[in-house]
Amino acid sequence: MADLTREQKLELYRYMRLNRVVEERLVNLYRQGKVVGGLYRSLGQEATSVGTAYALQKGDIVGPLIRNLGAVLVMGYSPRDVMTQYMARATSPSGGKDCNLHFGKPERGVISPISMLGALIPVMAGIALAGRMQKKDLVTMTWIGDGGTSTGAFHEGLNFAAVQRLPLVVVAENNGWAYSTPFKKQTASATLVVKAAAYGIPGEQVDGNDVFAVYDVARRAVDRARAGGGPTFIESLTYRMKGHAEHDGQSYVPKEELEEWRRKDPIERCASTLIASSAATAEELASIDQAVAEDVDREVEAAEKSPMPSPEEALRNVYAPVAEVEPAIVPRRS
Amino acid sequence: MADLTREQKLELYRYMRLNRVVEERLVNLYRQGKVVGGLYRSLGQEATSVGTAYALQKGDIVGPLIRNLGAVLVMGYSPRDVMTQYMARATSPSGGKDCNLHFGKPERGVISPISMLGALIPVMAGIALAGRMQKKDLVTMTWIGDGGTSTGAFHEGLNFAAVQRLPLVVVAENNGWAYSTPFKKQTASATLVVKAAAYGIPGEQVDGNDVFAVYDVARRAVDRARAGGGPTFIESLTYRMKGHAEHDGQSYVPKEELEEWRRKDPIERCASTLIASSAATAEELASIDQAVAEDVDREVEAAEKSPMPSPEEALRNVYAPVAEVEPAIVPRRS
Amino acid sequence: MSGALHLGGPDPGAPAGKGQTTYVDAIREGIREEMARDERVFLIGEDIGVYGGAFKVTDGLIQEFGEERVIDTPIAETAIVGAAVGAAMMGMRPVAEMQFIDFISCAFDMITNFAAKSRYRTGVGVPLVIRGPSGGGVHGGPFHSQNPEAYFAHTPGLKIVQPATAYDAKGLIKAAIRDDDPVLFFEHKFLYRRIKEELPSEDYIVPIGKATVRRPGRDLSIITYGAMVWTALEAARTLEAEGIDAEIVDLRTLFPMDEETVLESVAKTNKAILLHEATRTGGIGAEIAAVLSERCFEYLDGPLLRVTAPDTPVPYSPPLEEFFLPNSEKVCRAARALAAY
Amino acid sequence: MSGALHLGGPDPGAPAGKGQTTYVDAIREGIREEMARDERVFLIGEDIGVYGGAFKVTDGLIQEFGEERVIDTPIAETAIVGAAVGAAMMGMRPVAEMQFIDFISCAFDMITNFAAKSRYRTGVGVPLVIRGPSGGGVHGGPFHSQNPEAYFAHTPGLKIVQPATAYDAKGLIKAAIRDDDPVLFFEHKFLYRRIKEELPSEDYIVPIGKATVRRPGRDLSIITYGAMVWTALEAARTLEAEGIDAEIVDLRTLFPMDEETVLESVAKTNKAILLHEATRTGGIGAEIAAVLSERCFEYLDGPLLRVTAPDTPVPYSPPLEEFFLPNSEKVCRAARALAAY
Ligand SMILES: Cc1ncc(C[n+]2csc(CCOP(=O)(O)OP(=O)(O)O)c2C)c(N)n1
Ligand SMILES: Cc1ncc(C[n+]2csc(CCOP(=O)(O)OP(=O)(O)O)c2C)c(N)n1
Ligand SMILES: [Mg+2]
Ligand SMILES: [Mg+2]
Repeated sequence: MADLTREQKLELYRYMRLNRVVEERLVNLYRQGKVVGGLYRSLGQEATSVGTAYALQKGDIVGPLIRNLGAVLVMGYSPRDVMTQYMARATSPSGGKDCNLHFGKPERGVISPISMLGALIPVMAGIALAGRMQKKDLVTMTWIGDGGTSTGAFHEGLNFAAVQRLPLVVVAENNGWAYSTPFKKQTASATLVVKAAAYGIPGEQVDGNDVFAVYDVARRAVDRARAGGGPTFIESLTYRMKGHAEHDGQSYVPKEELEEWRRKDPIERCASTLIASSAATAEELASIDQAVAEDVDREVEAAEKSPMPSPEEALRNVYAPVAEVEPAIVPRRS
Repeated sequence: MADLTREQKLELYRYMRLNRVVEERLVNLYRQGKVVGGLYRSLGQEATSVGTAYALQKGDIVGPLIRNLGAVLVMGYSPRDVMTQYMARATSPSGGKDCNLHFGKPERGVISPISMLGALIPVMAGIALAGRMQKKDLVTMTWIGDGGTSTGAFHEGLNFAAVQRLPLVVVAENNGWAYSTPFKKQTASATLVVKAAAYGIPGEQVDGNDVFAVYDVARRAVDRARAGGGPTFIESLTYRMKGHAEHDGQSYVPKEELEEWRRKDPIERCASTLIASSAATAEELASIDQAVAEDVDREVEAAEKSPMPSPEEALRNVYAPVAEVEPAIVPRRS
Repeated sequence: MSGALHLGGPDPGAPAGKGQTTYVDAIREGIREEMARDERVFLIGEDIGVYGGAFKVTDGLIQEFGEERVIDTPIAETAIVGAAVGAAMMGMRPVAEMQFIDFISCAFDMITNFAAKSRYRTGVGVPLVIRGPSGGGVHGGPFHSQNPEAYFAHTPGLKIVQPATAYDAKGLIKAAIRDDDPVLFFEHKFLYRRIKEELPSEDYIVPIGKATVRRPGRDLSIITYGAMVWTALEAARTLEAEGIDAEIVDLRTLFPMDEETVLESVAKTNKAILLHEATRTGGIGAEIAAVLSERCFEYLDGPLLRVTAPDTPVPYSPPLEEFFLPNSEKVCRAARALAAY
Repeated sequence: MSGALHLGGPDPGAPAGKGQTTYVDAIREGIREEMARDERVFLIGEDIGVYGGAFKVTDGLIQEFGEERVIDTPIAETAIVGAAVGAAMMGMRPVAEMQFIDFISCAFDMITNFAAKSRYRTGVGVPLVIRGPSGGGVHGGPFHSQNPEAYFAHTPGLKIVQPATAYDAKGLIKAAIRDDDPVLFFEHKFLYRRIKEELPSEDYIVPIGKATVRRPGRDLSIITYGAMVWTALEAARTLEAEGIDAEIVDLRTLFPMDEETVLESVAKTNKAILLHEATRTGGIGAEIAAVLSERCFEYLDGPLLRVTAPDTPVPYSPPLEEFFLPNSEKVCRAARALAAY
């Protein structure tokens, strides 16, 4: 964390708090039946999303998964964008066409995932490839769960990125579970980080609940990518403190494990580090929390006011308007 | 090779010679326009197919690829089976429905590949899984090229087999090329064997042109699998001495590389080892060659006499005869 | 999609009466019975064990049959189907679950090239069942609402079934498990807990390859399957009040299709509506239209009208999805036009 | 499949006359011209660089445009298409090759879920072309002979084209590359070196979404595409001698289909044969039948007859494959029956 200013450290704290508060509000909306469909939490994993994305710079592009709310916020989308998505509103980034964190545009620095796990990795490799062809100073980053590393798309995408030495940072969030499936049923390897060797790329493992450590590792990987050193595979050790989605009571999770990890809460840890290193006082952090809470409340209000899409929108935007197709046509000779 | 008797060593030699002679005859048939479609050689790779398959015992099952002619012969299919396949005859194992080495039956110890590389690996894992459920003493073995290791199916299948600790031996034949694609464009890893770590399984690398070394490594892996130790990933270092198929002049291959590997010919090496260790005399080996040549000539003759399938066969065997479906039907209540 | 569902018999809207079995329970019962009668049957998929599956279709089965026969896998559809194919070649009877049927796209090669073609190429049959929740109406968005059945109905070697009732759900899953060829079993998630009926206590199957007439009628035939059978029935009740008597054919098996039952119905009514929830172009409705215009041309007194979802992905937001999905009103509109034709 | 191919103009059986361009060269020329005029265009696939592709479609392009724009990949169709999707989102114009179109099954998820739905879900277009050799007649067996176009014609968001002539091959590949949406370009390997014609020197494209009438006729319409256009023309010559005047419609674009041209033809001839090399059930012919029986019912004076491959995998052995493939004799038989109807 050598190269972080006090302001930046506080910003990391703020983003993690924002991540958590947005989700807390979403839970309220969910309980009120205002969220359409499922709600996916990242409680306890905020340090990974925030710390990794924070290592990027303007112009870089991420491909988040549904638990990477923190990364989406760091990339500049607003809580309102997220709320309107979850409430399926016309004003949401996807206009109500798709759910939760399924939104993004290259020019906004975010590529929307599809639900099929692993699929983002080849696509992000393609983003990086295009960036290189376009002579852009562009680093790409994406995330994958312990479960997602078992997909063929993960393997094909990362192998291709490695062969091409593309500026792609892949962050494997090892939170112990894939829905109800424990790590040991997902892979026989002791860790995820060892998988980096298969692709001949550097692998690093990090305490995923220590936002500053996460930032450092991610920053090294991003710098390497930017310098032409190719992909890095990072395993972030963290824990899924909630069920797969709100409906899942995670009865299959050992209580002790949850207890143990509750004590490792990334936000509390960040706070105590900041206070211990006297980078901030408890009061300062409290006022950040205060400000975040107020911001988010305003955003919820605005989001709730926003309209549902009009039905006919369902038919729009399957194809580009024909106009966009280049004209130059010579009729076939008879 | 400690545990090999003199007879077994000579048998290994014989199978490699058989592998090569069958292909030489196929080349003649190909030049005479009697082979339907492409012809795929395993020239220079005979030690890998033969040495690995030879480590299996009766009841074990292999899933060969199109260059694993040697393995198919070791498993007990005849040269005639292979010739009739390549000539698309009615009497071929696939009855003319599919080409080259695309044939097999579990009860014959061979599972037919499909063309899509990697696909055999999950399927062979399933064979091994069934064997375990059926309390059979069954080890499975399959092969994959350096190119095939890039497929998602390879990754998904081997990861699953490892999690389940299935008796599956995967032999990666690193022959330097995937069609025209050199190893370095296939993966950024220095070797294939390092990929074993990603699955938490043992990996071994072997000189793929030394049939005795190949046998030893394969035997260790097979014994481990039979003892419940799960999958092993073997990298066999060898070289593709011909083009991808007969039509391919492999102009993209450096001549020196070919020269270098020609000197490592697995059959000649086996012969000199046998003679040096006075396990056999040059005369004995010559008479084996003689016998093999005569056998194969007879097989070619018989194969050429065998008929083409009758056209209507094209419509048969898409589904099981309805009779096979269990009857027990209670009509729907109205 | 329609909220209240009626298919004669007891009103499924009513609270589960004694002896009533829901669609989801019927599938589980069918699997349970087959696992009990045939030790070759086993289950493989993601979160199907301790968790009992995302929709609880396999709930309790790991407790009853053990980890050996209820296998939780990594997230790897190609491995799930591939392992099932291999086991099936060995004479086992695997039932593979796709957590949502949308993810079947990740096993497309294994299904269409390995499973479907094995018997033809090598004489090795693949008695495999692949099942999972399909369909919309629950605001699942583009990747948790698809109806991919038509992709597979173009693949010789596969059999495709889709039950509309609890009775058929149980009877067809049992038939699928006993079948010697690969069967794709498409469940409709909207029906899981919305319909129920009393099921016979004795062992029965619903034969693969047989359609059924859900409602006899004189004026026109509605050829459909899956959840849309309920939509058709709702429409038929409305139309009846208007003096239009619609016959409803539930295909149950989409491939190979029971052409005879379809032809018989249309030969009688001389008019047909082809109804499905999947998108329009290249859907099952197209195949039915081809069969009818080829084999039943003389009997047709009006155009064949398709009522389907439009050619777009499945949108997420309720107003969009309602607009997208076929419903009884859309069916009635087509039926009125056709009746007046 | 027919050996000699005629489509008016110079006899393509004759040795390549000066200025004659084969189907395979036409595709390469089209790609070359687009790469030259638009630096966003690049190629990605297996063995397409130094080797020039399994069928030499990209031969020489790496020498002309360099490794950066002609990318040899590992054996990973999901990575090939996925990387192309990402690059396309960034405004590039990737052209991805499937070494044989059969292997497109390994990228099915990426194509149908990522590429096809992106614009609709997020407003991000994917100007991507996926091309490769499809079709049989060369004894390639079950995995090197398939015609998978119908799988994709059921996927909104994709465009599907299949050229029958060298002129269209060049014009359509250029249109596909300029198109702002994902286009699947199915080449027929049997045509690569068997047909040739003189091509205009000036820049031209064949618009996506427009069918063409290859042969005007009065008695019946043969609706087809790809290599089967030649089979239809051969049949038409035979039928002409028997006094049956067949009109031949070449769809060129399969999805979205040019329904107007099809309807116009059948409204005139009142009878139609739906011809394709792909297997029967759920093929493109079914969709055409649905469109005709829905929008053209009043004009139909006879059943719609499908002439297609039967519902089996593609067999390898010559006698089996010849029996399997549609040919002009099978077309003539159907045409005679229909004409007499
Ligand atoms: C290819 C594919 N198969 C199945 C699913 C269904 N699914 C959604 S999330 C999930 C578990 C993901 O676990 P992990 O990758 O560890 O991510 P986490 O939920 O722990 O963040 C599964 C199985 C999917 N989305 N994609
Ligand atoms: C999934 C898939 N993609 C493409 C191909 C086409 N293809 C056939 S063989 C081959 C090269 C295989 O190389 P490798 O795996 O190293 O095996 P080798 O030929 O060297 O034995 C390719 C690309 C295929 N068979 N399967
Ligand atoms: Mg996880
Ligand atoms: Mg190789």
